[in-house]
Amino acid sequence: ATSIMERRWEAQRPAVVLKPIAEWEPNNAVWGQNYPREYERYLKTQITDTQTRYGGSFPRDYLKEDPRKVILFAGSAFSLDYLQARGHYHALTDVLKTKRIKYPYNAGTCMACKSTDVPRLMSRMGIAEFYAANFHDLKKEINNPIGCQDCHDPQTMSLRITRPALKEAFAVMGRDINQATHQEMRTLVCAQCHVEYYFKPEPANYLVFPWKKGLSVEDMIAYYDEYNFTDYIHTISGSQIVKAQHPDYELYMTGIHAYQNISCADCHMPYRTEGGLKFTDHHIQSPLLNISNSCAVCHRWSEQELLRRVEAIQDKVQKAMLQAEEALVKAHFDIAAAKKAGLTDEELAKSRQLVRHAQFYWDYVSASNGMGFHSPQESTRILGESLNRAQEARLLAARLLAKKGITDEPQYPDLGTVQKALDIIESYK
Amino acid sequence: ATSIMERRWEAQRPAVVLKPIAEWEPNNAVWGQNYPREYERYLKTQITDTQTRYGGSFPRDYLKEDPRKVILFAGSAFSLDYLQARGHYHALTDVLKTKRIKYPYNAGTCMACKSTDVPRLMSRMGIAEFYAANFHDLKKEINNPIGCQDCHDPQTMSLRITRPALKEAFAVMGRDINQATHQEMRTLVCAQCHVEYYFKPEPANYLVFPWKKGLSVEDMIAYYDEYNFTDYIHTISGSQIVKAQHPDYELYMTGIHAYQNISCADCHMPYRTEGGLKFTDHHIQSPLLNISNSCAVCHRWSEQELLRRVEAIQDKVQKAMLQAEEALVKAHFDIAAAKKAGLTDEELAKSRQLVRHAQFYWDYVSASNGMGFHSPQESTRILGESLNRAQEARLLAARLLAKKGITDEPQYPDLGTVQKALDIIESYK
Amino acid sequence: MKRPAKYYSGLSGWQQYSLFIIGGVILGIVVFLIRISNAASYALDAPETCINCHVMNDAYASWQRGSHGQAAVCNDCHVPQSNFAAKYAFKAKDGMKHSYVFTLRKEPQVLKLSSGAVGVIQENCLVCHNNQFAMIRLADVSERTCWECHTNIHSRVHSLSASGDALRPRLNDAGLDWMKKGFENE
Ligand code: HEC
Ligand code: HEC
Ligand code: HEC
Ligand code: HEC
Ligand code: HEC
Ligand code: HEC
Ligand code: HEC
Ligand code: HEC
Ligand code: HEC
Ligand code: HEC
Ligand code: HEC
Ligand code: HEC
Ligand code: HEC
Ligand code: HEC
Ligand SMILES: [Ca+2]
Ligand SMILES: [Ca+2]
Repeated sequence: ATSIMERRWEAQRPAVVLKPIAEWEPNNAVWGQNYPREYERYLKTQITDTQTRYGGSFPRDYLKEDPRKVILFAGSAFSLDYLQARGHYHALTDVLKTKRIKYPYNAGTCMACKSTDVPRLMSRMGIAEFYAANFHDLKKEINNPIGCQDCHDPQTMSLRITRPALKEAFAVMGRDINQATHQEMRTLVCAQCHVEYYFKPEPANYLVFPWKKGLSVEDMIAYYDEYNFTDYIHTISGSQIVKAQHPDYELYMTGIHAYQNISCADCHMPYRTEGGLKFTDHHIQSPLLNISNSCAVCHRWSEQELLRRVEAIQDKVQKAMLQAEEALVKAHFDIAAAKKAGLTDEELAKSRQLVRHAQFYWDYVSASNGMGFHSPQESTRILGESLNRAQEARLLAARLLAKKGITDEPQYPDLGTVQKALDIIESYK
Repeated sequence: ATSIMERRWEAQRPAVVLKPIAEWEPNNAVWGQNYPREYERYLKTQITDTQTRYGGSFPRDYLKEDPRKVILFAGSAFSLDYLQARGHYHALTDVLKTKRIKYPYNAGTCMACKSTDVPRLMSRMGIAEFYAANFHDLKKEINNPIGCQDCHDPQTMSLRITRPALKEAFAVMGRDINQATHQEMRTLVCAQCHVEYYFKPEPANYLVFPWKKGLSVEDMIAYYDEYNFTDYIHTISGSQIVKAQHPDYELYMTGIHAYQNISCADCHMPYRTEGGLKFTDHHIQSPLLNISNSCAVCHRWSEQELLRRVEAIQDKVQKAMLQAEEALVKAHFDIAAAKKAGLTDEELAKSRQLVRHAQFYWDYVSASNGMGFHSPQESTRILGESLNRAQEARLLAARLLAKKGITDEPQYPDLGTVQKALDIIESYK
Repeated sequence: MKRPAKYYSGLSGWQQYSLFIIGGVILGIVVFLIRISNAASYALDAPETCINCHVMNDAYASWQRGSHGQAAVCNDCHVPQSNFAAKYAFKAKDGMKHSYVFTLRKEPQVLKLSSGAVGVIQENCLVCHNNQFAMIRLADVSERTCWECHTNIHSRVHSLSASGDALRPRLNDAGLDWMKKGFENE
């Protein structure tokens, strides 16, 4: 009973601030002195050995798991190195070691979402200057992975937007991000990074979220078409590809949880109560590793039931994804065969345009994290649209090939391993 | 404690019953004397002027709304007359007047799901004999539309299965329907009729639900392939088509509501209170016409929010459905063109098989009521599978046509009205 | 699929009475503890009793703002109403378990009804709402609970952290006055 009494006081204990935090403090450990609970949990994002069916914190190798992806990214560095995200603690290490970084110059923009040093540097250098800087120069000033500074105001600890790209994207849509509610902020801090982006050429490598026409896959590709933006020319088919990058926020926005105003933090950072103190779990990870705190707050089903449902949803998305992928890979080879048979770029333009779209639709889901769970129906719908475009491209190519007297289906190569796929690409260079 | 409750129910029930009901009483008005509240609400299923975006009780004309359906059903009576379901009260009238009934003989099976006279006749004649009888003979003994007798035991008023086909289908799956829980019964009474079925040739026109391998679309078409079952040969493409008919229960079973044990009755027969008395609303209709009782007790969102969400789900399903439909219609014409160009049935077999499957997948969603709401993700997934098969069939056809020197896309006719579509079919006869 | 919702069949008579006695004895002997933990209030039905433990705060807040804040108190639903002995035996068993878990800080973040509790509550819904035809039929059913549809009894969201502290009424001070002074001096 003594302890019952003690624990009653717990509920009334005020939080004490030990030490003011400097405006641009990048060091998470410094913040951690004041907020040890949050910091301790944050440190858990170091863990890299958890695994769920489609996620978890181990560095899953997308290319090895499915070498056809190597083909789809032929012409881009994603065909060389593409891992699934792991914890925030590793963000800096991982961007430093990825083969996607170019030498001797790489856009500074690649640092924009990887470190708490970024807001400080941007405020010192200027935004456009930061993006235009050489990544390899910035490295010297960047030492801390993603952390407190990225999401919090050091004075009040309230959430704040530290990345200009999101503010600017809102402004372009005619919205003022300062009007966001508290609940929206619990999503928007994530939307600073977990979104589709591209580097605008002018001002140099300027980070932009392509939301001007809207967040849907249809709106985005229409935007890229209007600006005639292309990430790379596909080595095999010659199509102008836009690589989608983690449109997590955008896909989530079409789902039932966003519709019901459930934020990223509700699932990925559920509240915890320890000793009567309520705090936010800063161990950001797959919620499937913490179902009882994360989902069961709202869903009174058993953990098993929740897990089974999520996996059933994801299995369907994966099946639809692989189906679209199959058609897409073949479409690249079909167009290549047509090219080889002597068809002109003009004659091939329509198929290539279809493939450009098909691949962006596919990638909108594929590059999104969570294997479609964030919006189950929209994911399978988008994959159907992707499939249709890929198959239409193949039909056009087949008819063109026929014009040159080729009526058999092209031979599709064995893509059993990453190396085989890379060799194939080499042969098309 | 369970038995205390049972006794309470027993104690209260006789107080309400004025007049015992005969074992096979088909007349709803007679039942209504004892249960006026349920009967009055049941009578509301006469209403036929309500309308929602995709449903409602008015007799929506599927063919007029989308004349391409006429083409898809070329070779079957569904191309002549195909309306959306309306209230149970009209079931008998509607089956009597549909152009799908043949003269002078039509299988008695067509009566199986339309009247409360059926259980009585089956118990008198025998099950196989009922199915084998001539519809036009049965008519004389059948006077009452769907009603109380179809779902209730007249003595206890508890739910019971009156249609042998469902019992038999459970037995084939190795399940005993008598073990169903009360909550399951609130779905299974509907699953007596709202399911995919076919007429087994032996014993003559025997009603069977094709669930032996399972309820999924994959399982069903595998079943039909194994039994080599075909509803009709498609007039245009010569494919062997299986028409799917309202697999409402099957599609629902893959959805989140079934997963959470929500029954058909929960949404379509929500509780209603009148004068402090809570009873089951027997006005079975679109729940969107009664959102506040039907959805809002579980989902405490506004009616507007619920409606918007349902419509958003349905819009996506419709879009995917029309996309698959477009490919499917073209596939029929592509195969016809190949046939005309002199390709043999053997050469065309593979495309036709693909079209058979594509159309069954499409119809599994299209013929299901509710425009996919019962299982949003599964609906768009299935439509993607349909699309893929239709496009693969077109690719094969294009390559075959090329072999005959035809490299242009076939000309697709104008299908603007039902009449135009019918004329096209005529030209292929 | 659903959590098993067997009716709370009660402990056997023997268990009921011995639990009742043990519970009583414990409460009877440790007078000091009773005073400092407001234990006397546990024998009564006031909802404030339950929030002696802050672990119950969310349940309290959501009850108070739910549809029954004005209609029923915790024990109307959570304790068997069938007879005096059953009621207090259940309370004693429950109370002991709760204090044990709470004191050892073993409480989970998201509480769930124990399987025994489900039937007790379902029965209690009927105690008040028994005069309606269809509900009696529903009550025959052990696989489905009223609150599967009526999700607003507490609220949609269940978690120790779900309700802000502000929703919790101030309790009488716990402990003895001199103890409080002692702490204030620190
Ligand atoms: C309703 C709960 C919910 C919401 C809201 C939600 N997520 Fe998720 N998220 C999940 C689930 C479940 C997974 C799948 C995890 C798995 O497969 O292991 C997931 C996966 C992820 C992953 C991949 C995790 C891994 O293990 O690799 C990322 C990144 C992610 N979500 C980010 C976000 C962002 C950003 C938002 C908001 C824009 C968001 N999520 C909103 C539940 C949610
Ligand atoms: C400053 C940019 C940034 C912000 C803000 C951000 N993320 Fe991330 N997130 C990343 C990066 C980069 C990674 C990948 C790190 C790596 O793999 O090296 C990542 C990884 C993740 C993962 C994968 C973890 C795992 O174990 O697989 C999840 C889940 C996630 N983020 C969720 C969130 C949520 C939820 C928010 C907001 C509350 C958020 N992120 C805010 C950039 C960010
Ligand atoms: C708008 C924010 C943003 C920008 C700009 C950005 N990233 Fe990321 N990056 C993320 C997020 C969010 C993740 C984690 C989610 C994921 O991997 O899907 C991530 C993950 C990564 C990872 C770890 C997983 C992997 O793919 O191997 C690497 C490496 C990486 N980024 C490199 C880069 C490079 C190189 C650039 C510049 C071309 C870049 N990032 C630009 C937000 C960004
Ligand atoms: C990726 C975004 C993100 C990062 C990184 C992050 N936080 Fe948070 N933090 C949040 C969110 C979201 C909340 C919940 C805010 C709310 O709802 O008011 C939160 C809440 C808090 C709070 C308020 C009390 C609580 O627990 O709810 C503190 C204190 C805090 N964070 C400290 C830190 C510290 C210290 C770090 C670095 C170790 C950090 N945060 C890193 C997103 C982040
Ligand atoms: C803060 C509340 C909240 C949290 C946390 C939450 N959900 Fe939900 N979830 C909802 C709401 C609200 C709906 C919409 C249906 C409804 O109103 O009940 C929903 C719907 C769902 C559905 C049905 C959607 C479908 O298409 O099948 C699934 C599955 C689901 N959630 C799984 C999860 C999982 C898994 C998690 C944890 C990773 C989770 N939810 C976390 C509130 C939540
Ligand atoms: C979660 C609620 C829910 C469940 C459970 C449910 N339905 Fe529905 N049903 C709906 C909604 C919503 C619609 C769409 C109505 C509309 O578009 O107007 C619908 C439409 C229908 C329609 C077409 C109605 C019309 O207006 O033409 C039929 C028939 C139907 N459902 C039968 C069933 C059967 C049989 C089951 C069980 C196997 C079932 N439903 C289970 C909600 C439900
Ligand atoms: C004996 C067969 C049978 C049973 C049992 C049955 N139905 Fe029907 N149902 C039909 C037929 C036939 C129609 C179409 C009637 C017509 O259009 O003439 C129909 C129509 C409907 C409609 C469309 C109403 C509208 O207004 O558009 C709904 C909704 C519906 N049924 C739901 C259910 C539900 C829910 C159950 C179980 C509680 C059920 N049905 C049981 C055969 C049945
Ligand atoms: C297994 C039960 C079952 C059998 C057998 C059955 N029906 Fe139906 N019928 C239904 C259900 C359920 C509906 C309402 C749902 C719908 O229309 O999708 C319906 C609706 C109808 C309708 C009204 C809507 C429309 O399509 O125009 C007609 C007419 C009809 N059936 C005729 C027939 C004929 C003719 C046969 C025999 C070839 C037949 N039915 C066999 C269950 C059945
Ligand atoms: C299509 C199926 C169906 C038809 C037709 C039908 N009922 Fe019901 N009835 C139900 C269902 C489902 C329940 C709910 C049973 C339960 O949950 O115990 C029910 C419940 C009842 C009850 C119990 C009290 C209540 O309201 O919950 C009575 C009495 C009743 N029906 C009378 C009738 C009468 C009279 C008719 C004819 C006018 C009729 N029913 C037609 C399906 C049907
Ligand atoms: C399948 C869903 C469902 C279940 C299970 C259910 N109810 Fe209801 N209940 C409803 C609906 C729907 C209404 C609203 C009726 C109306 O507003 O006309 C309602 C209304 C009520 C009302 C308000 C009546 C009035 O006079 O306004 C009470 C009290 C009630 N239910 C108690 C219960 C109890 C007690 C149980 C368990 C024995 C229970 N319910 C089980 C759906 C359900
Ligand atoms: C008896 C309870 C109950 C009834 C009645 C009910 N639902 Fe649900 N609904 C649920 C449950 C349970 C879920 C799963 C998520 C969860 O656990 O909250 C769900 C999920 C949903 C979802 C999320 C699925 C998605 O993919 O977006 C929607 C939308 C929905 N319901 C709409 C409706 C509509 C519309 C109606 C009425 C026609 C209805 N529901 C009737 C209990 C119910
Ligand atoms: C001594 C502190 C304390 C008090 C006082 C207390 N509880 Fe609890 N209660 C707990 C803890 C700790 C748990 C979590 C137990 C577990 O999940 O193992 C809990 C769980 C519960 C549960 C869910 C688990 C179950 O057993 O079904 C209910 C219901 C409950 N309490 C009701 C009450 C009511 C009603 C009162 C007042 C009469 C009350 N509690 C007073 C500490 C307390
Ligand atoms: C009208 C009946 C009723 C009253 C009054 C009531 N409860 Fe509950 N309680 C329930 C039901 C029903 C559940 C199960 C909720 C669920 O599982 O979704 C529950 C669940 C709980 C739980 C388990 C955790 C949870 O959130 O599901 C706790 C703890 C609890 N109640 C405590 C209390 C306390 C404390 C009070 C009074 C302050 C109280 N209850 C008043 C009916 C009631
Ligand atoms: C001590 C008596 C009592 C108990 C026990 C009780 N109720 Fe009630 N309930 C009431 C009273 C009184 C009202 C009317 C409240 C009002 O009108 O404001 C009510 C109203 C309701 C309503 C209508 C208001 C609403 O929420 O929509 C529902 C539903 C309901 N109760 C369900 C339940 C359920 C479910 C349980 C068991 C978990 C339960 N009740 C237990 C006394 C009780
Ligand atoms: Ca991961
Ligand atoms: Ca209708």
